[in-house]
Amino acid sequence: MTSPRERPAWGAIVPFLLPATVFYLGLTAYPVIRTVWNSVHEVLPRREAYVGGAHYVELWADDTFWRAVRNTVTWALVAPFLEVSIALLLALALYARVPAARILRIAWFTPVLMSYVVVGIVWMWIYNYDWGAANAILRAVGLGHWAQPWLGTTDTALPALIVVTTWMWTGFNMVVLLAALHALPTEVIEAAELDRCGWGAKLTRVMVPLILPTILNLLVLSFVGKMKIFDLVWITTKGGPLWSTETVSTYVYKRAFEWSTFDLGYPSAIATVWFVIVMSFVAVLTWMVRRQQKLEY
Amino acid sequence: MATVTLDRLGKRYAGGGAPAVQDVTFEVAHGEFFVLLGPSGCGKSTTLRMIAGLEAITEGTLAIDGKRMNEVPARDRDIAMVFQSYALYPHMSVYDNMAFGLRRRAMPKAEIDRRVRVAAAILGLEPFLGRRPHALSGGQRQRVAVGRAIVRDPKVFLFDEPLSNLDAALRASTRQELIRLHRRLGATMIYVTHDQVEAMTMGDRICIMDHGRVAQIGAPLDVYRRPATTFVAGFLGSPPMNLLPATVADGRVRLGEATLTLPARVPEGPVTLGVRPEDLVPVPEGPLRGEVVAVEPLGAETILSLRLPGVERELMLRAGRSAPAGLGERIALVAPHDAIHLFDAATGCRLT
Amino acid sequence: MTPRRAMPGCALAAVLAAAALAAPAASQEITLWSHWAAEQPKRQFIEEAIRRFEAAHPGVTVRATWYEKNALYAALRTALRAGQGPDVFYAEPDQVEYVQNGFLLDLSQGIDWANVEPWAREIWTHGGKPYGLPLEAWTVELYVNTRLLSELGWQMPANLQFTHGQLLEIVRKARERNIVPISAGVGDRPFPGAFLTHETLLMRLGRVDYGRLLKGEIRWDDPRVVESLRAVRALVEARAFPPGVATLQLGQSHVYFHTNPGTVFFPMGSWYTSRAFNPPDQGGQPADFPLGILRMPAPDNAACPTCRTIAVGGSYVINAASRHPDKAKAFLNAFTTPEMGALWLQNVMVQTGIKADVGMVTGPRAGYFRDLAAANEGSEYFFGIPLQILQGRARDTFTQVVNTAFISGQVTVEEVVRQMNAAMGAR
Amino acid sequence: MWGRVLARAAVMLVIVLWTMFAAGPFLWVATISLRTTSEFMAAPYALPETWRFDKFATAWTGSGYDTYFTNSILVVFSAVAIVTAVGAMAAHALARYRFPGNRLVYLLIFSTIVLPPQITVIALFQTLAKLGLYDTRVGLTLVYAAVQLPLTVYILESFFARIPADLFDAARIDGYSEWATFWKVAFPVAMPAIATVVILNTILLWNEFLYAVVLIADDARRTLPLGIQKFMGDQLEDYGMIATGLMIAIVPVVLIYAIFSEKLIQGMTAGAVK
Repeated sequence: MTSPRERPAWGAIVPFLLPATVFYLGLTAYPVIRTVWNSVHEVLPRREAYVGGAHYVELWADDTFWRAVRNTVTWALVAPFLEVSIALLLALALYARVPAARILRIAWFTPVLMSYVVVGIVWMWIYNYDWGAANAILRAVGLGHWAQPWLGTTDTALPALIVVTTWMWTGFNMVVLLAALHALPTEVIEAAELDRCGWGAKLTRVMVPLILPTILNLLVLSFVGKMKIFDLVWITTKGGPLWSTETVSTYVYKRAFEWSTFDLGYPSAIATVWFVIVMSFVAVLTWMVRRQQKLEY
Repeated sequence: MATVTLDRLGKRYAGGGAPAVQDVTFEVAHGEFFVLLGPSGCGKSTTLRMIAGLEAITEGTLAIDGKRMNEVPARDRDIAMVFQSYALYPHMSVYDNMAFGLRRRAMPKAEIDRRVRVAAAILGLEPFLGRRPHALSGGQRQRVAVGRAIVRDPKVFLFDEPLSNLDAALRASTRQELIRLHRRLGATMIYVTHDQVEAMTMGDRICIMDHGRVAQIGAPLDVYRRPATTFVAGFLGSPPMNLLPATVADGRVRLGEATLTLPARVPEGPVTLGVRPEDLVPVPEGPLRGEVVAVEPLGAETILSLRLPGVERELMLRAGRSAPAGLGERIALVAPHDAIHLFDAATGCRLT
Repeated sequence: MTPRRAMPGCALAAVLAAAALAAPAASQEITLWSHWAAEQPKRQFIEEAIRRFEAAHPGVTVRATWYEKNALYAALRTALRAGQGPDVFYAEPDQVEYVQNGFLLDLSQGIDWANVEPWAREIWTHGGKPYGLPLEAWTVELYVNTRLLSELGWQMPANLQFTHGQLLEIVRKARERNIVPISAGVGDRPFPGAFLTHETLLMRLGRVDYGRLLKGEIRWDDPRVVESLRAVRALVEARAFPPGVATLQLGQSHVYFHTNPGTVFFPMGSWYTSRAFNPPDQGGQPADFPLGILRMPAPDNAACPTCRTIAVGGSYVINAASRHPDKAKAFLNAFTTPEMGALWLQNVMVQTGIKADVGMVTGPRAGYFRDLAAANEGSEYFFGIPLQILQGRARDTFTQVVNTAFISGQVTVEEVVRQMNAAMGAR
Repeated sequence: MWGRVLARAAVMLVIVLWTMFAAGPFLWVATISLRTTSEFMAAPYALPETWRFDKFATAWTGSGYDTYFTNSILVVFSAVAIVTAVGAMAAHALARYRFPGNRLVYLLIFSTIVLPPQITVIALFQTLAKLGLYDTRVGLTLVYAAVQLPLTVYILESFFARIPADLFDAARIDGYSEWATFWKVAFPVAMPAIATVVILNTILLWNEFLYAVVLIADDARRTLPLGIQKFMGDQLEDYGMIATGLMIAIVPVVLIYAIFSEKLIQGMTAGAVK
């Protein structure tokens, strides 16, 4: 029983909110503004000069940047569907009352807890041409001619990394979907059974539509995560070969801290453009999810 | 122990709209058990919370022992409150729940311990002092909530529907316990409920509220016998008083095709006629004649519903163990003179 | 309000206190950040130099931290940018941006330059002032497993140089025998994949025109350039390099050459030794490894078949923000004696910018050093690898295209030409 | 009938394959971590013949993992303590009090969850450098606290909002100030949610790399992910030792997970399930 809340008791609210506000303004809001400010300046260690939109003009013609955008967006579009669809399959498998489901659920969730640094090194080994597990398995089943330096060719490097994120995140998505399945009202499924629905029909007509909001949320979550990706690429390929795995994050980092230019203005312009792109994607996706949910209920 | 005085107390929320409470005026005497009764949303809880200091008072004055309390924070009003949800701290033992309010007051440890043990003894909570609230039954939790109030030895106890989360049997016995507790402590208590049985059995006086206003204040039986408005009349009693549209003309009351003599002089025109179901007596030649449309045998009594010709609403009749007439039969009734209440048809106010 | 307010504050204070406790005592300590975490001989040499310096300068200590190169560079770029960093640190002459941004201390005074090779000093000179002490110098060599070579029916040529045509034949022969012909690894380095290409370009164009190519004065569609690239491309198409070359790392490529699985050739800087002469269980070559040293193969119509690249590698510089510049200079100056130069050669088996007498190298590895001298005899040197000359986008493109994609067979000659022309123009 | 058996077999096959895929890499690394590099190179997929647990001691002292581990503990635990206190206070204020701008503040903080880190990392670097907090554990700690603040507020706010208001009213009548009520009632009552965010933040920060690589330079102040990365270049041929290092980073996470798996899953999935 909640009572209508009191008129603002500022004496209590301010001390509670102040520390968070200081953190937020100082270490989140201010850096965002500062980055935008940077983006119209040349920011060298001993010199800062206003350059207007010059960085943005340069950015427009920067092939590597657009390559990075293409890679990142590809990743962010492909990975969510892989993760969520495999996760759905696995969740349904566990939902069908297999033995040891609890242990499997915990085991499958583990990869997501690992640092991308650890994951990156492990998968570099797995993809090693000479003794990596990927090629070892191919050779063992007589497909040795398919063996590849998976992270070393422009055709396979990005897909290989997408496999890594799928490996990492599918278990997470599975756990969420399983929870959503278990939260379904049993009457609905029983009703479907009474209606003599087959397993397939039950799935596509009843269960999936009911957990659709969760599925959409997971897709958005995964999408946003991939738009940020940095560590994995930095550890494994540094964006190579031939920029085929360059992401916006790695390019910003390269331009800010690895290229010998020392200018922080240009990478800030990249970051600013990317910030706008990501936020508009998120806004559109959120709007779509909301609309979808309105249709559902 | 103290008196609590409300003078034209009101509450208006910042958002605008109708005031949640207005013009509430009463005085609770020393040691009195005062009940605020009404349906949900009538403003009784808001009134109580204003007394407690949990809601700011926007109009009027609140005084305890004659001292203005409007601006005094809750902790300094020396009141204790028992919440509907009990509001027990889930992370503390029963003992700590009771001691929590005392610790704040820099009371010596020994005194805290004494008070907690006394309260626990009164309420039979000694075996549970070390338990957490989630390990208690509903009734035990309720007693802890009361105990938390008792240890404080406050001037005024406030109860906000403390029994509504209990099942029916437990509610009856706890009611008795609270009455005994009130006698034992002799404290001033203000008790909010929407349950008329609680109000009738526990209150020295009850205050019935409707739409943020006081409808009637009085001793339970007085209020029952002479409801001041149709609202009070309809709220108290189960089944409630029959309230039927009638007309006064020529010194008589016309109810559909029936005509009754006036119990008192009232102006002519449309009125609402009220008569309690238990006051209707079946007699062969009674003036109220109708057809039985429903029979509800309850064992100790039987409730009949009648349709009177020319009257839209059905009339309820409370009869003895056996029904005086069967379904579809016709029956004639009479009501004693002093059992007929007349209310203004427009305002609902008592005319007689 | 109540003292409870202090809770989050307390946590913060605890952090601050912990950090304060861990802060190093500053006074007379010189901090040194260096590459070569995994290169025992160089580390041992520097540690020896520190011991001697500390003995000669009581009260001054040098705290050295050893990094892997990429980690070092990443740490330095941010630390210097933030106005911090160690007193002395490892740098290579390609890092002109350090000079341009004023991060390095001018070393005109306080260093005994008479004991430094003039060309090595020249490489570190900007605006007439030297900024780095060139410890390491190196040449591009073609290391060879002589046993494998003779198994393939070839002998070491008398002038220690195959032609491209001969190399191609050996590559094909090796492939027939299921031997990987040439080891290389570019997974973590921006330069080793380009050795063969840029040495070919240098020999085909001659020193002057090669220099103009790297300055953007000669276009990459010049017929001589295209011809050189085709020569390398022919090797790539004959599967001269390991299939995993793009992901093989520098350290791994050493092992790939001498131990696992073993290749015929290994184009590498003459600092090959700093890894290969480690004990075998730390990635070094087997004790009885039949190592030979060749010049890079000569292309047809070479303008200068005796041309080769020499580069200054690991050098030490002083942070302009150092709080002990004089102590730091004294530390660097301790390297500039013929004894230290000889000690370097003796330990590391790589050339140095410090003047030293090659004849002073003795001991079990002396033979190696004679082979190196023989391969270098009569060479005309070009100073610096392309990475030390190119900047910005041109450098990034060179790394991605020539160093990695070209030798792993992922781009054609035409694509290299197009990308390099675009990148050089974009500069 | 046969159809049912077949379907069952297909489900089991999917489960077995995915389990191998999900767990295989870890098991492989675990075996490598107990073998020497030459043993590994001879047979990459063999089990250890001798279990070389001494490699852990070697990595711990010889490769600086003791330093990295200590740094990680120091930075992560301090940041988690700060973000828990600061985040809980803010979440409590947002959940409990109605005031103009309440939802705006909440929305601002919440939307930061999706903020790409690139947009802040450069300016954070500049800011910390100016404040003298660059390359310090304090600086990284504060940044970590700020980075995890939105998620913390988000999870805690929804929990605090479910604490019955009666509890606070009771504490008020019991005579406690808003501040004391928060620490003595709201905070302890929210312990389940607090525990969830503490575990979640610990794991996320334990694995954090981007901010660390930009804001920390000195080897003596590196956290574990940086420490591991440091060794993967030139020493990558020493697979045996690197695997040991990887296990040192993995084991604490797996331990926390083994103990608190339900809580952790609950925390990780809190944002996804509505």
